Amino acid sequence: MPRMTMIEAIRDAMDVSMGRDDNVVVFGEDVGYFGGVFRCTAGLQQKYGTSRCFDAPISELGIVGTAIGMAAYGLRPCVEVQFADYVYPAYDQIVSEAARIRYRSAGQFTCPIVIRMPTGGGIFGGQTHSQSPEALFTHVSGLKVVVPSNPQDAKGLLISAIEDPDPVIFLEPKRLYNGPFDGHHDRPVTPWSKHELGDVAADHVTVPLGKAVTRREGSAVTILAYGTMVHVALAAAEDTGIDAEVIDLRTLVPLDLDAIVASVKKTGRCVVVHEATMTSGFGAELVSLVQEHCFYHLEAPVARVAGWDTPYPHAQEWDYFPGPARVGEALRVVMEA
Amino acid sequence: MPRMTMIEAIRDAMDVSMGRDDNVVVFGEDVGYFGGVFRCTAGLQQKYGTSRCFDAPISELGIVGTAIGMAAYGLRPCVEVQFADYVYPAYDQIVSEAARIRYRSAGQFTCPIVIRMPTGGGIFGGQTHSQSPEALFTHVSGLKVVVPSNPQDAKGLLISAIEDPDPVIFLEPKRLYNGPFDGHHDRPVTPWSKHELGDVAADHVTVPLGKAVTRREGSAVTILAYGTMVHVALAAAEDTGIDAEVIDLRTLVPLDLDAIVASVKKTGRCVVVHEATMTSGFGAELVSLVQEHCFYHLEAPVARVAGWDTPYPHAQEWDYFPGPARVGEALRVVMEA
Amino acid sequence: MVETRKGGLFVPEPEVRPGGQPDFSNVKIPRAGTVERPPVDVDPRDIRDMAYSIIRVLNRDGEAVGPWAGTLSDDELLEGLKHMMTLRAFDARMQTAQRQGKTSFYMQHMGEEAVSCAFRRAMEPGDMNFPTYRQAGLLIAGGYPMVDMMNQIYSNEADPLKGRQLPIMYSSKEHGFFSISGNLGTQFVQAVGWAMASAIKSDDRIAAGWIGDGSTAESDFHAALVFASTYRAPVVLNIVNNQWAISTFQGIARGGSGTFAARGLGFGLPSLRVDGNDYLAVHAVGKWAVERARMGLGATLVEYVTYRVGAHSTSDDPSAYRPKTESDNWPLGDPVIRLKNHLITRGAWSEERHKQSEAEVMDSVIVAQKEAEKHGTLHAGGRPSARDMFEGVYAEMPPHLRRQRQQAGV
Amino acid sequence: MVETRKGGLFVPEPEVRPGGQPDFSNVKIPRAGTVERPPVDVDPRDIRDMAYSIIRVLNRDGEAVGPWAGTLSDDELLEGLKHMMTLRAFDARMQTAQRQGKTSFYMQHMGEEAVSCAFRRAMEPGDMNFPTYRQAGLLIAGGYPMVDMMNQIYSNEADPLKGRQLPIMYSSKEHGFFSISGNLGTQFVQAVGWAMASAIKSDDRIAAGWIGDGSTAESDFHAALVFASTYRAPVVLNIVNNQWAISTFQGIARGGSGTFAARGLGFGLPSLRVDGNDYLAVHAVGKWAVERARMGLGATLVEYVTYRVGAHSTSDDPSAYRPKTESDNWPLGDPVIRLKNHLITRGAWSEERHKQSEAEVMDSVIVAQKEAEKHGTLHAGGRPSARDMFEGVYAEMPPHLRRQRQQAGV
Ligand SMILES: Cc1ncc(C[n+]2csc(CCOP(=O)(O)OP(=O)(O)O)c2C)c(N)n1
Ligand SMILES: Cc1ncc(C[n+]2csc(CCOP(=O)(O)OP(=O)(O)O)c2C)c(N)n1
Ligand SMILES: [Mg+2]
Ligand SMILES: [Mg+2]
Repeated sequence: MPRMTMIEAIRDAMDVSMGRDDNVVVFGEDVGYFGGVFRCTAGLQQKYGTSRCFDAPISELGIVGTAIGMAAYGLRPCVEVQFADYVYPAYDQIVSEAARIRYRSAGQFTCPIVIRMPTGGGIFGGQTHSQSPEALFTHVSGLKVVVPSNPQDAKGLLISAIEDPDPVIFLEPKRLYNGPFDGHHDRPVTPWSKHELGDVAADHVTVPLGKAVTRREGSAVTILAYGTMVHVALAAAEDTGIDAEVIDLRTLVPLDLDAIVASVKKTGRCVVVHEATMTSGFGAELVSLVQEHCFYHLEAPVARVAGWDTPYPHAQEWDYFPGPARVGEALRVVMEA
Repeated sequence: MPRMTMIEAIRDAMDVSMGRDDNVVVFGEDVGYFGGVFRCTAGLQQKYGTSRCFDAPISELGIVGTAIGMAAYGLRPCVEVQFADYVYPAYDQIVSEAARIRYRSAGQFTCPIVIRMPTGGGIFGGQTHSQSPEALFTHVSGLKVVVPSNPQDAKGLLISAIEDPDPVIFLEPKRLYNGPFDGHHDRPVTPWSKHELGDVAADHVTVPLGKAVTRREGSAVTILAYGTMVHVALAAAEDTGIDAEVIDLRTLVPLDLDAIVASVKKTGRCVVVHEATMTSGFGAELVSLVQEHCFYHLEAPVARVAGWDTPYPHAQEWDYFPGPARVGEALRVVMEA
Repeated sequence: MVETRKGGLFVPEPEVRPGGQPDFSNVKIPRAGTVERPPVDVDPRDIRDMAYSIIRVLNRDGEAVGPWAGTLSDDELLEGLKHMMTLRAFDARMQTAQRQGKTSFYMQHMGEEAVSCAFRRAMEPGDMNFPTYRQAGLLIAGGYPMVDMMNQIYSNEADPLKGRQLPIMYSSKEHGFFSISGNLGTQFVQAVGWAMASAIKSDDRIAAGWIGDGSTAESDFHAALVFASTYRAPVVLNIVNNQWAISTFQGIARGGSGTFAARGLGFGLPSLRVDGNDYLAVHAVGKWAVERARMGLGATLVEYVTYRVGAHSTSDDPSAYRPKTESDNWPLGDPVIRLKNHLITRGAWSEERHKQSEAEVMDSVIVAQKEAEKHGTLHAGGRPSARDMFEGVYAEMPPHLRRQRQQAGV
Repeated sequence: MVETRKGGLFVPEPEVRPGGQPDFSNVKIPRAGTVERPPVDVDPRDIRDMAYSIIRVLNRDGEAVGPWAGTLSDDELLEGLKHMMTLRAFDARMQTAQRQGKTSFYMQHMGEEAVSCAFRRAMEPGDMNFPTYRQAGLLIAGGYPMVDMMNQIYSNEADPLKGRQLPIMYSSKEHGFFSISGNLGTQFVQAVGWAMASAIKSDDRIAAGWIGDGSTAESDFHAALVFASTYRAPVVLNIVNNQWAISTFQGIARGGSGTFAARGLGFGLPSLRVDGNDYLAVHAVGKWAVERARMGLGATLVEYVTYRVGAHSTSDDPSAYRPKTESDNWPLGDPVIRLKNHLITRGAWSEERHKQSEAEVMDSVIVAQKEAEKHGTLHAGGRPSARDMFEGVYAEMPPHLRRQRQQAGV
């Protein structure tokens, strides 16, 4: 198996999909000739031509709006929004249109589109290159929401997303593009080439939407995480020596509730972590479900560790980022409760 | 005290504010000459002239975007979005701009705007005249979110919102405009003129943002609700005979956590209700906070009653609406747990 | 010279308000037949002035004149007349049905029937419309069964959309009619995407987008023009300027611009204006634009100048914001009467046959209505199931929706 | 005649890509002094052709010619030259500082200095700009202290924005410079709102909105034009067409339109194009548009034709998508050199004094930089507190943020 970075894995997923299905088209800002500001689409235009991979005007509304029209025609557009922070101009098209076309037309028209976007902080991007807006999509019926944490999953999940008959929001933690970042920003970064999850199968391979995976087995407490925070959670378990079970959700909608409930019933404790702001974040949904389904097994309140309820600041990046120290602290509190 | 409908109370709040402060301006689609499709701004243009109350082009983005510019100038715009379902074209301006201008400019520029919009179902409005998008705003740091449940509050809260130095999302449950709807759609509707909360003080009166109120004292279980669901909750308590304490949150951000915690610690049980879709709704945040702060007082899992995770259907309106029967059922389950 | 203004905000106002005398003297109407008909491969730069004129075919005497005349035969025109009459009768019945409580909501087309009915004729099977709520003529003229439209309006057990959608938010893939959104504007850019897809596949099917005058202010309008012009998408972009957006007159959306069609000039698109109450003109212009698109020449922007005679919807009462008699003064007349007179002038029709036809059309609508009502109306008789509410959110029902459906006991 | 196209999607491509010979022969450059200067109260309909030309003042010989010349004195021009030189030196130092790790990010103005520096001179105290990230010249020319700009760039303890904002996202209410947003386009429509407010208050202050060529595709651009034209807002709407949007050439945003200025025609706005590398022309056009706004005549759309010589930002490497020597071939030259030559021609300047001035300007930038670095750089020395992170989200800190701040222990 070739070792790939997350960028290469994502590119490979699109490449494989475009190769297998003529209806897959890829476009977005700087996506065509240049291959994307993060290089995720590099080479695709050369390989598949300008009709299948092209540059778009700077209109996220137009990108998603035309993708919806293409999907209604029968294509499978996989579009890029340059940063998740810039998805809001397209929000109406996503919420009012993509998410509801199947429903309102009773299945006459469908919307198999994928909207890829880099999320999360850790690159000193300030308030407009750091956001994690997943909760703004998980609340919208009709959308699926996916967040990979490593190259292997990124490829398999993206191919599944492209093949999915419904619209999928595909959030790519940009701090993971080149290596598994665990929040220890002061330590040297390991590249994916040194990590087993950088092993990515060639050709067509899928990871099903809606299935979580256990990244670390443990008996003391369950950590629910996705994206970058999976690595932070693993680091926190390591750092504290607390025998945490770390579940990588991979897909937020549909959610693998069974995996969550089984783990929390086993450990009796739970910490939910995400990088997005706390209030009304997806963590709130997770906490609600855990307390609903595991109430009688819980030995402590479920704790949330998340971004503070402020815009993502520039200089105070590491004060904001919910790193292993904060997760570790939450683990201790939950264990001592 | 004159009796007013919620529409009259809202209009009166704007009238009083415009009368006291020249900087208050009101605009939106059909808001000027005609006075709004729900008549909330009727008469204001005649009284204050076309510079202070006027019709806007059908561009929610433009309405909110220009309001932000006006606020930066020093005005206090109070704008209407015709239905909350149509706020998404303005979402970027609200999330990326209004919510963050004070923060990112370190207070040099501020954004004292109010964005009013009718929310909720119950009028056979189908998927595009029924939504309750509060959770899409409560997740955004920098916004305040208000939901009145009666004319008295509507006036006092709207005046507070207009006077607030920060952007306020003001959600008006349209099913309450003319009377206190309790979800018994098959029973005759009482008008506000027959309800004590239809008593609205004349002139300047405020209800502070961030303060909940107990609508019904009870000892068995706490119901957390806002907007239309306050009346549904009261009906459910009545119908089931369960001695529920009903808390009307009034403001979702900032939230009156103290009131919530005090009540749940007293009753030991909690049901959270809202009309918006369940997953990642604001109810999830409430459940999370309750279990975090009241864990050792809880005798049963906190239950959520909410809209189903589907678009709001037309014909199946009453199957969708979380009426008193569903809230009552949740009360019973929580009591028996 | 432009007037300077000091003291307050400039807010455009219509010429008249209730109580005033209707006045359309500011609407410049060129004589029928006077506007040139360029070849479809014209350089858009050479026809910029067409964005400020109005293409008209039917003159006051009911004759078809000028270079845009002659696209339709007698039989075709007679059928067109029938389509418009059917739409009008359909509207009348459904408007009443709503008043009777058989459904929650209705929107009529009175005065605008020519636009959608005639445009539909310019399209081919396989083409796709992205309509607003005021183009039911596309369905009627396309042969979509009225009873299915009514079933949708009634949200009854036979509703093809299973009760999920607000009345009149039809959808028919088979009839080239994309699912209507209640959100204004959104579909204009989707039409462009559909057309781009057709180009990507080297297909020759084309798309048509539809938008109202008021809704051109929405962002989707801009995105549609940007993408359509950049990628030369095979799409016809139709603006129906019926002078009103609920209570707001067209001057608020149009601002300082001369016309809505002129919005296309900044994108290098051929931008035409047409008499929207002239069935022949609408068809001729539609055909021209469709041909351009089909030949790979790119998008055309068309403004249909018409008038919304009725209320915006059953929730609206226009007497609050415009003179009651304003529609009588509308200088472009009534599309049904104009086509009727033309056919009579042509010797293909008579007042008598028209009367008779009116009765027949109404009968056919009533027959359809009876049939539909057998399947129920909104609050009585057969209705879609609560189970339908949970279906179709996704292709496959995810676990959380299964749990909710179970909880709902359906 | 327009070419028909079959087989695939039409996707505009720039004339040349890396490896090719730069070629600007398609950019039509009118001779300096040839474009008329209409009175400010001209009827916009009478000057539509100005959207397709380019107003230029400085000719090849460094002379100021034509009706737009003569708005500035020698002293003013000398000061203008200094502003541009300062901005260029500032850019050079900050670019290097970023490479040295003293900050995370920087964006330079190379080649576009005249646009913001000259426009600033056309404004009055009290007016308000809604800039993008490439108009720091508005601050430099407005006398905002460089050291404050650097403090912001370094996110240090003296950063007026408390470390919260990405470098160069300045804000200075006092200097008429609205807080920059990282989101493209959003502020264009806010400028219109600010101007509407000024009109509402019968104030005579005006606003200026700024947007890049690529960003005109965003929805806010459309909303700005709709509202500005409808309410005749006292605003100048500036499009900086520097030919590139990161890796995307201007043809993608422009689509089939002749120019970006032409987008204003559909809104009935006076729409001008100006040589953005000609300090005198920019100033003259800016003054004209500002005057129109101030007199209550409404909005003007101005396209500045210029070229982004440097990389998009410190995260970008343009050699991947355009020929390295493309900027050398840009037909409008370098704004600093052109103004320098003009002043020499005028007898007000010399090569020698220019050299000397360059050194002085660089010294002043270095002095400011030393001063700023005393307060720290992004990763070293004084920094804003974590406490600052929690402040200012709201005027008053709500309970949940107080709890979080407490939890963070700050
Ligand atoms: C995004 C959005 N904003 C507002 C509305 C409410 N609304 C429905 S129809 C309408 C007027 C539309 O006018 P126009 O585009 O001229 O179309 P017409 O009704 O005249 O055919 C408005 C404001 C909506 N449906 N969607
Ligand atoms: C809404 C939004 N979408 C995308 C981006 C990413 N982005 C930053 S700058 C840029 C290019 C802008 O080009 P242009 O408007 O021509 O301005 P220029 O950089 O040339 O001055 C892009 C796509 C953004 N900042 N905001
Ligand atoms: Mg209209
Ligand atoms: Mg540019």
